[in-house]
Amino acid sequence: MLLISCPWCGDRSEEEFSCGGEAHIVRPVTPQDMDDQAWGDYVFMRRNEKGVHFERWRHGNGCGRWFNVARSTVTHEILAIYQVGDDRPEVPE
Amino acid sequence: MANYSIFALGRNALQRHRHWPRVWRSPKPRPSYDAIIVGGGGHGLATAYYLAKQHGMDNIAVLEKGWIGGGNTGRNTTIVRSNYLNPESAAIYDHALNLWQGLSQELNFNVMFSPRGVINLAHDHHEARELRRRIYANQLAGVDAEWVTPTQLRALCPILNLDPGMRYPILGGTLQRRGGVARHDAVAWGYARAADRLGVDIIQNCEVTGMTINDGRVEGVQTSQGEILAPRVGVVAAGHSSVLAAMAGLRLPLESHPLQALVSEPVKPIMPTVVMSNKVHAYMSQSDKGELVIGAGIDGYNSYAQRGSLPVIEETIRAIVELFPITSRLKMMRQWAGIVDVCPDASPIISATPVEGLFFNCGWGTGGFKATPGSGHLFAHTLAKGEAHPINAPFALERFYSGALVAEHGAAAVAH
Amino acid sequence: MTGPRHQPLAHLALAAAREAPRPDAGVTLRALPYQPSIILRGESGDAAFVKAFRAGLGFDLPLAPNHVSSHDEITALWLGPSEWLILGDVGPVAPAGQGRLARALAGRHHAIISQGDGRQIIAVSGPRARDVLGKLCPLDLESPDLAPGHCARSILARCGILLHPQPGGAYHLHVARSFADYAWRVLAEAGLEFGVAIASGD
Amino acid sequence: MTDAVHRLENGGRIDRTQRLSFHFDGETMHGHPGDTLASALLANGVRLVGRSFKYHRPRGLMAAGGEEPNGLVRLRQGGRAEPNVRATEIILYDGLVAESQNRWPSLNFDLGAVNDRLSPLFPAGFYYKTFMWPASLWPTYEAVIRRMAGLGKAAESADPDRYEKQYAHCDVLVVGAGPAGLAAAHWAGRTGARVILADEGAELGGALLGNGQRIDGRPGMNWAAGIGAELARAENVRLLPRTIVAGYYDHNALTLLERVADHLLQPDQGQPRQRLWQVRAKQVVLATGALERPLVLANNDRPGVMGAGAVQTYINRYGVRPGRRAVLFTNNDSAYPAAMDLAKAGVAVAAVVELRAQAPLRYLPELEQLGIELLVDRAVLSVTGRKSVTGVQIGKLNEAGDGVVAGLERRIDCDLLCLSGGWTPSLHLLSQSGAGLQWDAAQGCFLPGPGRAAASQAVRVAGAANGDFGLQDCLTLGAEAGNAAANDAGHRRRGRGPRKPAADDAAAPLPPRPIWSIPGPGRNGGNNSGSNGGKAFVDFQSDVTAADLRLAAREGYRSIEHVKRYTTTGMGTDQGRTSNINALGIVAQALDVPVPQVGHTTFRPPFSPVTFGALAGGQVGPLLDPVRRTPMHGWHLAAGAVFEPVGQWQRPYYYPKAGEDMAAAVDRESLAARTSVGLMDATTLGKIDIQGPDAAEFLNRIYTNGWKGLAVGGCRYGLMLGEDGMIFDDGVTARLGQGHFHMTTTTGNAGHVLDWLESWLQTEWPELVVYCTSVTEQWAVAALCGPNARRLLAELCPDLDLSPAAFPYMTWQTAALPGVAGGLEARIFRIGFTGELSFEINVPAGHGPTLWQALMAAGEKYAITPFGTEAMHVLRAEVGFIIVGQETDGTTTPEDLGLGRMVSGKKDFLGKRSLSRSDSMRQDRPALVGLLTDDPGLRVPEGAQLIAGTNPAPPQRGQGHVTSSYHSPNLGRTFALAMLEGGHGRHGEAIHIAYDGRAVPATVTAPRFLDPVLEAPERAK
Ligand SMILES: Cc1cc2nc3c(=O)[nH]c(=O)nc-3n(C[C@H](O)[C@H](O)[C@H](O)COP(=O)(O)OP(=O)(O)OC[C@H]3O[C@@H](n4cnc5c(N)ncnc54)[C@H](O)[C@@H]3O)c2cc1C
Ligand SMILES: NC(=O)c1ccc[n+]([C@@H]2O[C@H](COP(=O)([O-])OP(=O)(O)OC[C@H]3O[C@@H](n4cnc5c(N)ncnc54)[C@H](O)[C@@H]3O)[C@@H](O)[C@H]2O)c1
Ligand SMILES: Cc1cc2nc3c(=O)[nH]c(=O)nc-3n(C[C@H](O)[C@H](O)[C@H](O)COP(=O)(O)O)c2cc1C
Ligand SMILES: [Zn+2]
Repeated sequence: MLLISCPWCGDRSEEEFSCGGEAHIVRPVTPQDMDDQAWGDYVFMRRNEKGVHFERWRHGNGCGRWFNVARSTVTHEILAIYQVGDDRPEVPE
Repeated sequence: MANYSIFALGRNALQRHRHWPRVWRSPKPRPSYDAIIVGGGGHGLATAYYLAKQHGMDNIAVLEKGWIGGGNTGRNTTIVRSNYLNPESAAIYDHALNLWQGLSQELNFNVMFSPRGVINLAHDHHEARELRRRIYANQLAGVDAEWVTPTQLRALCPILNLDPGMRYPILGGTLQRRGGVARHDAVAWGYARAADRLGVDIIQNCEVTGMTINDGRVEGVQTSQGEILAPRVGVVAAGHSSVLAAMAGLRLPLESHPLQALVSEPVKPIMPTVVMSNKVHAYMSQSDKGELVIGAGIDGYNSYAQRGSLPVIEETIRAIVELFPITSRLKMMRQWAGIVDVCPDASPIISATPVEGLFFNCGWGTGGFKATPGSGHLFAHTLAKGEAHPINAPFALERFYSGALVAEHGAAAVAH
Repeated sequence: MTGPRHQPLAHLALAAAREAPRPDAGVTLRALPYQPSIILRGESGDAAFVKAFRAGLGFDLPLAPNHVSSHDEITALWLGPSEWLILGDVGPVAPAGQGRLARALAGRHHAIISQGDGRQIIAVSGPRARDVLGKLCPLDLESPDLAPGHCARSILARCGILLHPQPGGAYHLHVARSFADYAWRVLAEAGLEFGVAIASGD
Repeated sequence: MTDAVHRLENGGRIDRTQRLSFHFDGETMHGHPGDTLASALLANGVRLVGRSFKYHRPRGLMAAGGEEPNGLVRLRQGGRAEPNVRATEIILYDGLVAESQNRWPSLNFDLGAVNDRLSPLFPAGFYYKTFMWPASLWPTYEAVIRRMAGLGKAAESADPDRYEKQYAHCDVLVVGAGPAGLAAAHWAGRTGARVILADEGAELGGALLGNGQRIDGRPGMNWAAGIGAELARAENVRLLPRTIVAGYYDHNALTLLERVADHLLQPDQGQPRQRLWQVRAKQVVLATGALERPLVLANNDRPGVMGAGAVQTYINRYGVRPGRRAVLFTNNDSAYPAAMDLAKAGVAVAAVVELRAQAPLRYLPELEQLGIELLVDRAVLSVTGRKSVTGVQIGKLNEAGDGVVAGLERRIDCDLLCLSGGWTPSLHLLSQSGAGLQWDAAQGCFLPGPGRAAASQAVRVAGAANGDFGLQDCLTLGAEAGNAAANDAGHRRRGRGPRKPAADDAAAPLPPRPIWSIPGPGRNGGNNSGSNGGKAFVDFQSDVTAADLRLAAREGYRSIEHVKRYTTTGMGTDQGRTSNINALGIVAQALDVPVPQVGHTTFRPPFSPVTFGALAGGQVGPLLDPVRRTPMHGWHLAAGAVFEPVGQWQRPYYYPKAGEDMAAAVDRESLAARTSVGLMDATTLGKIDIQGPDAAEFLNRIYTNGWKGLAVGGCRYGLMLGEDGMIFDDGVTARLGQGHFHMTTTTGNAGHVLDWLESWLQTEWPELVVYCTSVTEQWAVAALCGPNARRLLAELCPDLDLSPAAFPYMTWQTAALPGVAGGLEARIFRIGFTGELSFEINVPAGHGPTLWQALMAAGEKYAITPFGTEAMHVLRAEVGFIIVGQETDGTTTPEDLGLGRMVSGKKDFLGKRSLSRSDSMRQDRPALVGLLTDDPGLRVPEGAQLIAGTNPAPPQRGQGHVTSSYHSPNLGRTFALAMLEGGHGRHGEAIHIAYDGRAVPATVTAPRFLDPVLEAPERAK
């Protein structure tokens, strides 16, 4: 049961949040110019990192905000929490 | 002499069981093989068995990072059925189901396949409609499927709560009589033993850590026991598929999530069949040893930790107590998780890759145990021939680019 | 003026179930009557918006997460960095721009959305109020972050709530209208151990 | 007042002034408050308490705590019956009823015991090797196996008791209230930190309650009681006795099972039976103690073989004499105090058999004084007796301990054999936290390893759990751990700490001599089944012997995980608490590798089994899931509506009149809506208020069609796609103002759509200035529909011009309803889902019932007919409107539905690119069509398949399926919608519909059977 520190509300339990999967997947600006391969990569292909995973979470049963989390998918340790739009932070592997 | 039978058992009993042969060897890896299977789960071992048995390839190895069967094969709730919606899926799962039926004899290892029937419950009109659609589709595909009324359900599973006043009353369900459960560990062991007898090297504690790729062709793998060469590599690593893909510079349409399960303490038989419910999300069967085997859902985040979070278990148990009120005073004895490779269309991937000679069999997610024999059989064909068997052709990676997905969310929604 | 409103918990016939004061009850539940309220949207970082609010209602919008401020029958609860619940009558929402708050905020990017009919407030009080909530809600109710003057959105068993601690160890729970029945029932069930009293609605 | 034969006259923590009666296997016996069922049974001289899992061997109690492997009973009866409860954990209450398990016809005479004789045929994993021929007989074999297996019997009926959850947060959670845990809680509590102290026992004190140790010159149990009383008074400390800490999850979340009322005949009014605590602790101190291991030797499972520590506990805590003549067999120090306690309790101690070459000197004087014979460097090789121990065989082992130097040196008669095979620190929870364990060869056990899994798992271990077996260490290091944990949680003590307690015997015990299995007296010194001295059990509960483990290793199951699964060792309800280490040792020996190389199996929650009821908690039955009802629900109920669950909502399905069945009611309702006027409750549709200068641009990106051109006052139907190009929701959105929209969604998807909008706004397009707010609950919606709808509505809002010109289709207006609730203001949308002239009237939810009643009253002259979801479905299908989730299934594009015109070519929107992938453009994709069966009275089932020929026989590939199928009174026949491959071009084609082995002929049509009434003049009545 993760304890997630919402950038607004502070430490709250996993049940109040939902995970939105991998972060930093930028929607292409002109999808119509992409070939099927590139579009399929965007829609479906994932890094699915074993180790530090940069992912999106939403405090749905709270302030409703989305934010980014760097979390180890091996230990579940949360290594960083940062705003949507910010670059990936440096985190220890 | 090495065959298992009641006579062998008797003979060995007289010799105080001192002379049973080894189930499989523990060989050191050779420098090179004709083909390498990465992943010693049920699918990988079955692949090796059929490669040796049906394609005459005996210079092959299965590389397993831990102990064989220690992945999802060893931690799944063992439900076997083939009543999937799309004809492509019905074909692949039914191919497997047909193989299940003679598997103990084929392997000379009792995998305890127990076709005790699998029931999927409908709790509202929408579910009932979807389930009926599946029944009619299955009937056309030649997969046994029938609708069962609450009255029939009472006879099939007397402990089921059929009170029309329950929060989500049971309107009926589907029954696949040929479906059931099997002894999961035995599947891994049975295939391993049979493959070993055909000369396959099963190498445990051998983790693949890299791939040797030149000019777009795979030439071998790097492992914790050194480099091993092979012109063909088949990866069957379930939850770890993305990790292996990354070694080859590829990404897959997969996310790895913990999928949890639990067992109760052993009790005398109360559960003659398998019951699954999408709506309240739970499913349960009873093992031959007496525990109730209960499947929960996936945790909502990526993980390789083989541990899940408690709310998922609580949700499942709430549903179980609702569906089977007499279980309220039974106790959870152990809970655990496996790492499942969840695919966007809830269908597997059996596919060549942009790297020549490198093939993946993955994406079985929450429901691939049932496919073990079929998956191994088809993947062996794919590896041996270098091209897909017609049954697994629709399951290539290409579908994520063309859009020809095989959507099985309805049929696969409960994790099993 | 409009006629009487249908109360979300009317079907429970709470008035009839209302009991004489029970001194032994560990927890008392009360369904508060309808209160006008709106959701206010705007940006915490928009100084002009914040100022306009103050100008219109005479007090500061709480900008710190999970804080509450109030003045003259009007209470503002922080729901998110761009979202507040304003309890009390700040004037009609429609037609647009007519209410007191709307006039004050005119010209600033904001949104005002009527809410009063969409929610029910359940007051939970009594010596065991916190223990009862603790059976249903994962928040750390002993935390100073949940002293009166604060609020938090969270969950109560299977539904979302806005928790508004009151002086004296009581709580106001805001739930969406169609979840009110469920919230009431789970509270009543969780209180069984301590004895539940039902207080009159006003 | 002791009437039980084995009860001591004095001593123990039982109340001899009160007598409790209880029933075991139908026999009435007596005990006292303070007893467990186990102690009371022993006091009554009951030795045989159960039959073993596989061989049905007679079994007696071995332990005094939660590690008891044998004494599992079925407690209580009827709906309260609970199988597999450890007698050692059942607090005795008056009227207790328990039964032994896994025996037939009786405990004393169990036919299943034949398995023991046939055991040579049942070695580990035998079932993998047989039962394969003939294949057809497997189900028969399996049925027999199932009946033989499975320990206890479940309850026969539903559980009458309640369960609850409790969330809690604390600075320091201390697990275990032995000396270490008490000291930890004491010191942590003094800092002012919020402390929770949980122990599975009913009383605080842990080992002190049983082992006779003394602190500060007083009995240790008195010290514990003193600390306990102080902690109970402290406001910042919560004591949880009878509470098992069951699971250690991520980020220091732990679950605790509190047995609130299990010590009562039944729970008090309103009291939960058990409560599952979910504790989030800043810091955790594990003071969980250590478990004494049995020694593995031939017939070590005979009733009367017990743990030395357990025997001490029975004497000191329960005042029970567990035998008359005892032999103790030990490889460590702890049997000595036990021997002395036995002697003092009047048990004849025949001998202490010491496996080590030297006995601990400090105990020798007292031993001598008590006249107890000490046999050093000797072993008990086997046990005689069947239903009770009758004696032991003594011998001498070689130095390695794997062979017998002098077998059967001597036989000693006794009825009690106390084993102490060393101590296993209880590290289940630590291991669950993810921390590693480290093998300590000297102590012969695992100890906490360096480092932890994750920094957030802030945990310490103290006392015996940490390998500190001496009492003084437990006290001192426990206090330190508690203090440090509180400090780390941000709390510091002001002033001096509590007085430091001193153990009377401060010496730490000497290391044990770990010998994992004692060679048998037979020729080969083996422990095999059969004649060679009898079975030597490792896992008593799963009936796993040393021979089974060796067989597994021989057969090539080399990983300890394989051994576990092949032999089932450690897989019972005790999860191998007393057996795992012995099993490891034996396997290591068999494989000839050091123990750490074998490793240990994974510790998983729960530490001790947790009731399903407690895991389910209070939200069961009617509280399983919220039931959401609209404000008009009471009216529907009174009108006799039958309800349909849609998501969590209850919606009127149809309103049967007296004597009407569903079909008749639905026909009547659908007819009324097309011929006069019908009224439907549409409140459940999702509603989202969207405001901001970029609102139109936002909708442009979300929906497939264009939104910028929509005039204020207008409404538009929209389709939302996922990025995969597949439809995921639809609905009508109205433009309330230049930057203000009111979106509607399907009932089931309301939450998902809002999440979807928010995720794009917040994460991808933060530059868009838009706010989305759910207003689903704010509005009640009554949908008025039918040719008389306009006339009726005009009566309610006389000031509103309802003419088609002034209020055209797909527009909305606000209007006051002067006659309703004192001039209610409503938003009226001229939209509808039935293809009939309709108005959807939105009012604040609290006024919904008033509006509804006003409409019903005003509509009386038009015979206004309330209609439910089924009639609505018929009506919409007649005009070919789709339902997301019924016509679509997550694989459907707009083009598939013939809605290609709704896909804008000009702009990008979510999912657009996916529509031009090769598969999305295939001509033979399933497409929406209508179907008319040749037999107009035949209504085919939804889900039925469309086939090419006339023969429904498998195997064949279907061409599509029926998505909707109804009888229409308006058409005077049945009709259906379907998804058919290449369907757009197949109108007019004959086709067959297959289901249940039938093939029904039908004609493919356009998916529209009636034209919707849009701006057309009202149809004459
Ligand atoms: C809790 C749970 C319940 C389930 N219930 C059901 C069910 O009821 N019915 C059903 O049909 N399916 C079920 N499943 C799914 C099913 O278990 C899997 O789909 C199936 O077992 C996958 O088999 P596999 O052989 O592909 O994978 P695995 O058995 O996981 O084998 C993959 C192997 O690859 C190894 N490996 C990984 N990386 C490397 C590397 N780098 N080098 C070497 N080896 C590596 C792993 O150690 C592992 O042993 C369930 C799964 C779980 C977790
Ligand atoms: N002579 C020896 O060799 C030897 C060996 C071991 C222990 N001991 C003695 O035993 C005592 C050890 O003291 P201690 O405080 O470390 O341990 P303890 O055994 O006294 O106390 C541990 C307590 O934790 C409880 N517990 C364990 N797991 C639990 C769980 N998951 N949930 C709830 N409760 C749980 C137990 O019921 C027990 O009450 C000392 O007196 C020590 O001298 C002696
Ligand atoms: C079908 C099935 C039945 C199981 N039955 C038991 C059981 O009776 N006792 C037990 O301790 N574990 C049982 N387990 C769980 C295993 O002990 C183990 O938890 C699981 O294989 C995952 O491995 P791990 O916990 O070692 O990671 C069972 C697992 C499965 C898949
Ligand atoms: Zn938040």
